[in-house]
Amino acid sequence: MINKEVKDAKEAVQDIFDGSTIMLGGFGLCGIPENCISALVQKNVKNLTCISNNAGVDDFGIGLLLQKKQVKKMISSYVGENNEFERQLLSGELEVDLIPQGTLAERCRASGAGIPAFYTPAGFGTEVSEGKEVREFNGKSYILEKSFDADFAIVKAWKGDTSGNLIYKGTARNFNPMMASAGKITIAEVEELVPTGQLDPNFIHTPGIYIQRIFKGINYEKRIEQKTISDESK
Amino acid sequence: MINKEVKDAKEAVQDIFDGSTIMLGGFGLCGIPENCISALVQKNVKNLTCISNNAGVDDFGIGLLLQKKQVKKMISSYVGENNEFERQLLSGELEVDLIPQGTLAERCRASGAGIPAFYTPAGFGTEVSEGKEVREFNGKSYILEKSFDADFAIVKAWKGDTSGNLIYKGTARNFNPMMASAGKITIAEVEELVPTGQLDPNFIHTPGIYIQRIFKGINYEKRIEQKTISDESK
Amino acid sequence: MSLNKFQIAQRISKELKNGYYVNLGIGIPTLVANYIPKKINVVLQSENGLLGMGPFPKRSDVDPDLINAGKQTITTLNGSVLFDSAESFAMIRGGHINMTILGAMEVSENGDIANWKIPGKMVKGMGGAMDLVSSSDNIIVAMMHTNKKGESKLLKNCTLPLTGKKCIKKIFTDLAVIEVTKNGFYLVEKAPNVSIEEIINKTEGKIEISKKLKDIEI
Amino acid sequence: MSLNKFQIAQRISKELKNGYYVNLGIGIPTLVANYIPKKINVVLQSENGLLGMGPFPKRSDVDPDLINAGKQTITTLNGSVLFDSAESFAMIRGGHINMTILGAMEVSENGDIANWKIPGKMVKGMGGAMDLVSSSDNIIVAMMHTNKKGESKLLKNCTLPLTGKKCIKKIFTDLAVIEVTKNGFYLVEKAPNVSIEEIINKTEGKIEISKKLKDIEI
Repeated sequence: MINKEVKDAKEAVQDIFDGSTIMLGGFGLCGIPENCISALVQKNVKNLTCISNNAGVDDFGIGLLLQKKQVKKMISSYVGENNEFERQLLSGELEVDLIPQGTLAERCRASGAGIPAFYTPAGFGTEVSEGKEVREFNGKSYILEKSFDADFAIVKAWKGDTSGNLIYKGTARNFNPMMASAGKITIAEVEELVPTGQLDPNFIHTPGIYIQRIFKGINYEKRIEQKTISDESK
Repeated sequence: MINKEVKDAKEAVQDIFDGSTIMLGGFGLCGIPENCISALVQKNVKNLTCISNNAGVDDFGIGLLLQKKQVKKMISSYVGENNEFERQLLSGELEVDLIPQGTLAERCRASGAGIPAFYTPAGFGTEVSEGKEVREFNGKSYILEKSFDADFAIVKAWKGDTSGNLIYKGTARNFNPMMASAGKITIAEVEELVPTGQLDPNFIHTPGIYIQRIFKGINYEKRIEQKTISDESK
Repeated sequence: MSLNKFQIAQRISKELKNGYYVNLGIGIPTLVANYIPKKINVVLQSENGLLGMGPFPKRSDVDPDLINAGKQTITTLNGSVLFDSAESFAMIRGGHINMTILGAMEVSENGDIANWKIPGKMVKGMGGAMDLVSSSDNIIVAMMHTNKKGESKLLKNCTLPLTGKKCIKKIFTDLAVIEVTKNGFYLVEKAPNVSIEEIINKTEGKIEISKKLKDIEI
Repeated sequence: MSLNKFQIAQRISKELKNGYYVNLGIGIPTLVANYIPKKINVVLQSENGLLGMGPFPKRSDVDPDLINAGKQTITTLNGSVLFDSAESFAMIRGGHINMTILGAMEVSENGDIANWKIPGKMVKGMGGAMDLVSSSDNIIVAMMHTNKKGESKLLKNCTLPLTGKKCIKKIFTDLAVIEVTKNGFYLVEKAPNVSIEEIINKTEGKIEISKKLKDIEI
């Protein structure tokens, strides 16, 4: 197998350049590549286009990149929970492209899978379909959506091996697998990095072929946005 | 959870009607729904359109349906290894639609995923693209391919639970997962059927939502087409 | 007496059938989970990648890697499945979800829905709503009949940017249960002691009254 | 002396680079697996759903649930991954396979390939070949220079139904290594003791000779 291990986040993101288009896995703050985001903040790379379902909160996740004004454009489905984001958007400093969540996921998958475009019903008859081809199949209307072209994809997994095979846990999987397949360069950070051969080949979520660099992340905070608890007296 | 267990193959296929379009999982003879094929032979349902990567061999797999002239049309990527198939094809008794293997897989996935059509490079400039829309994206030519419309999908898994969650083993996975998602009615036969809650939710290949009926299969033959052995003296 | 949001959720719960896979939006729809009849099996989908959503965890079981689409910590159940976002929306777009229950700002008499954007206000995004409403034949809206200004939310035409066109089949409000037909709104149930006139007055779009009109039972 | 099929495979093995993911077609391409240099790591993909294809099993390890695209029983290796056909062709179409090596019946001077159908004969199907040839920038053909009748397989135009258009970059035959350029075939290596004239005579399509032409080393 091919060894893709790098030392740390700093080494993994070293060639991410100003103006890059980057996919970042995660849903809300769940399953986000915390180490690489920190390294990007430190590197202070600018004018990024970030493809990510959400934009983090003010002081965590992609919010950290927004605070340092490193982001030129966000491509997301939902960007609430972030005051600095709102300020930059309203002042015109930040561009935002909002797209339906399923379309976002499928456009990522299409990018990795060599499908340049596909038809989806999501957004037909809404402003999402403006300027896009509309076409009827079996009496229902669909719009044409295209794949992305991302320079880098950065994903977070639970376990990985040195050949890049990845396993996710719980709902921290979300956008990570399809983004992993879609980067020209894909970087994976994992909580546990094991030697090749330790993972069951039947139960790997992301095959290593999609991964160019992998490292063991450190100090995961895994911040929770809405800690909801059952009434234990019940 | 929702209990989808049925008694056996006979019960599972009872409403498959003459003229049905059926997807059948498997690659070669690996991962094919042996029990359901036998039940279809017994039921002697006719004029089937079968979507399956291969057509079995003379006396096994879909070959058994061909021998009883139950198949009107095969939609496959490769149909060698079958003399009766060849006879019926040359005599005009059987229609065959040959499509590239990746297009077959993606059309099945699209059927389950609500994607009515997508663009693929496979077959551009060949007879596969005849009569199809050709379109250029980023300087490369692609052809438009559409999803299928299958009345039934029949798949074979290694393990399943009564709510229809499935796990496959080895390369017996192949077309089974995308076909499972694509049937109006999907029937799963499994080697081992366990109560709901026994399978790790992180490692399920086919979510139970796609499955309408599941049963524990019996007497799997798992015939091998090419038994190739290493030279053990090395 | 108009219904409160819990009673709306309770009424909607009667629409659930055994074996349904259901996606619940944020707000009143989420409350429906509390009223699922014990006799029937219903599986809840969370579009961030979970089928078989369980209740909130005990304090000791909170897992940051297990949240729902509202970013709340949750639990799995026996038989739950976890998957990625592409698979999740494959399920949704592919019509495998039997019922979707959503909140709305406006619904029009031809079934258009607006629930994601108010021009001039901060736009947070549509999330999965556009995929959900365009993908199923069974989209139900749970909302108040009027907005905070007392204006009808059941309109001839939506005034806000649409989430989806001609996709809503049934509306459950504090005042009524209303179907959307080719001829516009169709009043099939009303809250007890609410007059037909009040409902007509608070419905801007064209509305017909069912001859079998009855009181909402909860 | 022209090369035999093992020698062709051996020559092709030198095209492999460390870190390549490779798909090998049936025939001569399969033989390339035997000559992978020990110093480099190459991962073989089998399009029926395996990355990291190992050797044939020992008799006691034969598993009917583990075959390659040629339906032969095989083994996995440390680090192998199993997946479904949609994922497999996502890898292929998405350009994640670094090199594909295929057999061919005909190749034309503009890089067209025909290898799946002979009109009038039983057609078995294209399998994954059309996906493979249309999806990568690095498609290599391994074949004999002429067919059984002695006719050239390197043509001006293919006469058989195409598998793919303008997709072949390099051809390895028993006589030569030939690149496909904008100007047609380009002879870069020849088998030892085979004359340039013989190669030109057995190549129907337009062929140029590299000034750096050298003998094939194996």
